[in-house]
Amino acid sequence: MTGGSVAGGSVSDWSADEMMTVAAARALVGHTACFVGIGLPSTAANLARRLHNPDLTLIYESGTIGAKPSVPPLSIGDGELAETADAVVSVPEIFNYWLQPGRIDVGFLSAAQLDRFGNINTTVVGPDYRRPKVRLPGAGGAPEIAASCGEVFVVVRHSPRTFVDRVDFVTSVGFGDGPGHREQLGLRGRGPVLVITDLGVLQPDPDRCELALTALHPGIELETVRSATGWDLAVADGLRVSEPPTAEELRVLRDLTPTQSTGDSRWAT
Amino acid sequence: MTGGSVAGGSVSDWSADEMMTVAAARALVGHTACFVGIGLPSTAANLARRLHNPDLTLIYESGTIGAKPSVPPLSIGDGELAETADAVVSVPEIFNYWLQPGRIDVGFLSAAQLDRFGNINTTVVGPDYRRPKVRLPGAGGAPEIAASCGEVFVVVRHSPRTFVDRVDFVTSVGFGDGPGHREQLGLRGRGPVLVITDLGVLQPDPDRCELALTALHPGIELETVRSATGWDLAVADGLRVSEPPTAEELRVLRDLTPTQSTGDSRWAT
Amino acid sequence: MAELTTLAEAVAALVRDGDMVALEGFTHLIPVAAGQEIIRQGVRDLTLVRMTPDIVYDQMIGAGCASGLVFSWGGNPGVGSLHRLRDAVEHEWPAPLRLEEHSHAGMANRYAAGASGLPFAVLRGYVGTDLPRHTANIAAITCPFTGEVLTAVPALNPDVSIIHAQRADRRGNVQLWGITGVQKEAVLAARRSLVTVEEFVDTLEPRPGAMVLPTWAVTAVAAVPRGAHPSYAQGYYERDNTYYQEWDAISRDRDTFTGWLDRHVFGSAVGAP
Amino acid sequence: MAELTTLAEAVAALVRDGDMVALEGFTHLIPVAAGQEIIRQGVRDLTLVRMTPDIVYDQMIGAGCASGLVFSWGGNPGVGSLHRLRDAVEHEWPAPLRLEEHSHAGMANRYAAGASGLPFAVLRGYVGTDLPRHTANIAAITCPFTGEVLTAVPALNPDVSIIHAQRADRRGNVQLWGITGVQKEAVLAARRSLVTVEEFVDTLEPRPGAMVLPTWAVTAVAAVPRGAHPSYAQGYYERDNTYYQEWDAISRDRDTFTGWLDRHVFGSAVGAP
Repeated sequence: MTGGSVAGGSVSDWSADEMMTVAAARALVGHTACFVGIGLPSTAANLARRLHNPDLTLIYESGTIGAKPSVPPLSIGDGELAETADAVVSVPEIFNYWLQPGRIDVGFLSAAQLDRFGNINTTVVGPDYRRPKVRLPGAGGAPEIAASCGEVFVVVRHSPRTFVDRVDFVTSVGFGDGPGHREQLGLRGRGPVLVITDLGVLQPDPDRCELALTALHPGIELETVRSATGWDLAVADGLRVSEPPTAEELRVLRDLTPTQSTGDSRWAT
Repeated sequence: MTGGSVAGGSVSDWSADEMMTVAAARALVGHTACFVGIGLPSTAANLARRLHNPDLTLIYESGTIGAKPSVPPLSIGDGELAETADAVVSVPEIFNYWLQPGRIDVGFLSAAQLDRFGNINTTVVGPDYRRPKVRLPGAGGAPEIAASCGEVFVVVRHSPRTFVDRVDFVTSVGFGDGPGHREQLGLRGRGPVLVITDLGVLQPDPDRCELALTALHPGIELETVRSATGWDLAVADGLRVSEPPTAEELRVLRDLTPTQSTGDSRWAT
Repeated sequence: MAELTTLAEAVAALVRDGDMVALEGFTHLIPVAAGQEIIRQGVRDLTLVRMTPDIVYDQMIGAGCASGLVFSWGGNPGVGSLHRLRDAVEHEWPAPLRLEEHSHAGMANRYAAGASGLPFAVLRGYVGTDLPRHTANIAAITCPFTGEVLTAVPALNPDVSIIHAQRADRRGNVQLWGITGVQKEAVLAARRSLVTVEEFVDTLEPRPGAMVLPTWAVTAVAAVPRGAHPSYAQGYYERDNTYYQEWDAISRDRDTFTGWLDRHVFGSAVGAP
Repeated sequence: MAELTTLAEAVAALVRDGDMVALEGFTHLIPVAAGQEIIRQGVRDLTLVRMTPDIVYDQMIGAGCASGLVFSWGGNPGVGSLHRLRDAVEHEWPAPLRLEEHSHAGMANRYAAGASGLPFAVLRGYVGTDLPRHTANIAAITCPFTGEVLTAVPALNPDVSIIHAQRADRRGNVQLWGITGVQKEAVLAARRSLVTVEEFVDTLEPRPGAMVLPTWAVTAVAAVPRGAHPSYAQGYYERDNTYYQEWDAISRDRDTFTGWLDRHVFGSAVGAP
């Protein structure tokens, strides 16, 4: 999977990736502090800070709190994150004092696999952990981000290889096996309440905890989303069509990522 | 009890307190890092750093590592400690990362009561904790200093009220009930290997773990020490007489404490 | 985002009868003015928490604000006793005072557990001492990997933590430097927090040894110049050692203390002897 | 007191076949030159530990130094896979590699426990994930006060930890600033430690955000200018993003990698593509 216009992508003068990033940035309206994974989430969070939420505190697992990078960082430990941060703390501190107690309202993640209950896999592809078909980079900070943030947004490109019925490995738990599972596990956060892709938006059905399509991006056919989803995708009542990116949104996004690939940094498959 | 010349004190042009402080400073020859309690220990440790051990690292529980105060601090959190330190860390860090793993070779404490097994009381005088005869300030950092430093030196003025058969409250454990007790408790450090007073020096008998007199300060009679000790004090073979303070030791000590009382900061009794 | 307010308004809004309240500061940056404002507002039945209760806690206890004290070392540093604290413990004046007594290592870890959202902390502590016989909140815990037995203490999560810092910017980001003790942990462990500062500035210039508490992690910030007096604020003023010495005589006698309280706390908005 | 020495002498003295070795650095200040010196000296059977194994671990694994890896995220940041690591995991080339896999929070707490002299750490972690099914070193632990069940992980105490820092003074006190990750914990948790530095200076001027590791807490310090390349050293040089991108092609093929190793590691004392 590479960046740029993909399946059902550009319908106008903006790409599917741009629509995805803009939609993800819009989701951060009204939020205070966001624990940001690298790649797509970082681009979206930085876009939000520029567009409509200048006070949004970006927190990276490298220990930078309130980073204000001029371009989205290539890694979660770029020097500019430290130089522009309100505070730089140690890695044990960022997890123990800042993430773990639930004081961060949004965790922003990507995924190599995502299943109908919003569980995330970034560990291995294939049924045998010891002999994986593909060895992915692993957990990083995601398991505790998924558990401890007030809510979790996932931004990920849509494909049947990614949107699977059941992840091969639960790296970061969403709704687990379904209703009541998070509560049973004693998790404090609400879990993955929003999944933004290059095709549309998915949200968990309040009763069944299963991800259902709640919005299509402009120009995307429902059938395209269904065929890019590895389970029988439910469609929510009142399916919306996303507002297309505004000229202002596109201008700021393109200023932000003049040279950057929007590829996420997981091991290539 | 006040500073200055006390029971059996000055025999020459120096006071018993000065002899005590000089003897305590000499004990720090060859040591690397010293966790310093306030009052008498702090004066002695600062004297050692000036006299013969310029590389001695002074560590205060306020979080200052490698403090180089120009005068002994009045409190363990004086500004000069932070300004002259190699590093200032948080209070949780000083206890968890620096004291607890046993990386400090000497802990330097004082006491309101000290018993034959080197146990220290700074909590309450009297048999009833809830209705104390005297309420002392409490534990501070001492329990873990006594447990975790490679060895413990105690510097304290000699009196029958202080040197008791059994402390009313074990604030900081020495050899507990006697031989084998520290091992049974799983303590790593060697415990109180040296007690320096204004009358002489006590060290634990290797077999019985009971403090015995190993040196008298110049001009002090054995009987004076015995009558200032609340148990039947044993005298080690080869009882020494301390070298009197040299002119250089006295000069540096007096430079160091021009205006300061050498009183320890426990609640007055 | 922290609310920028006044000391009186912040105390009125944040500190309630019966609360567990921590005013932290390790010799440096002690929030004395905030403690005296709590006295002025007549708050009662507080469980006071602090590693090193000193003069301001002596004042609060003597003024009748407290019914309990959780601590690890209580004294007038470099001087001697806290007479009001001793009077409360030894003679229940002006009221009985429940003591819950720990070591510094235990208290520091209790705050750290509170800041970390954990119910307890593990340490090598209290071993061989008489503290566990008198303090209920100390337990044994076994390492699930080695079988070694260690000590557990429960998290501290004060209803309100109050600290003093050198500066805040106009968004309420707080900067402090020098000996910063356990203040970060105290604020992050608390349900509500108040920071009094020497001054508001436009920009928090980075400084060696400085820590920043982001505005969204603090409830309220109030400017209180000299708010740490008689303790010190590095870069602003020195420790007033004379006050500490004079406090010994003022506090030794109930009437002298009450007179001082009337004149210097109830009679004014700043407390100095 | 730390010994001031050379990289080659320090690695020869401190790193032994079969050791558990941590080269830490969170994107910033990665001790790449030290890792390549370990390759040059032909050390074998290492259990490598790192939160974020990246290019230098790819090189060490491909060169056959390692038999195990304890980690939480392994990748070429911003680029993709570590092909040598994948080849070892997927095809056991050049040798099988035992993986012990954690989350960042777990690894950070394991180092912190190691630095604290505790056998284990407690966190809210791994809950609901498949990690505990495949990693033995994750256990449940019950709070003795609340009965709540949390997660315990054992301390990490590497035989050797190696970090890179900006500066040391001539007594061996080490100063680093910027993103300092888990480096203090890694050094304090280890039995032996090596710090490579950009330069020795007469005096460590205090700097905002800087941390100092005192000389007596470090085993050896060696000057290795550009010793973190292709990662960066804040205040000295930028991240060499091209190297990270080029590594993808170099590492993808065994022969290309071996040729690179011969030329750039065995053929020289500095490793650059």
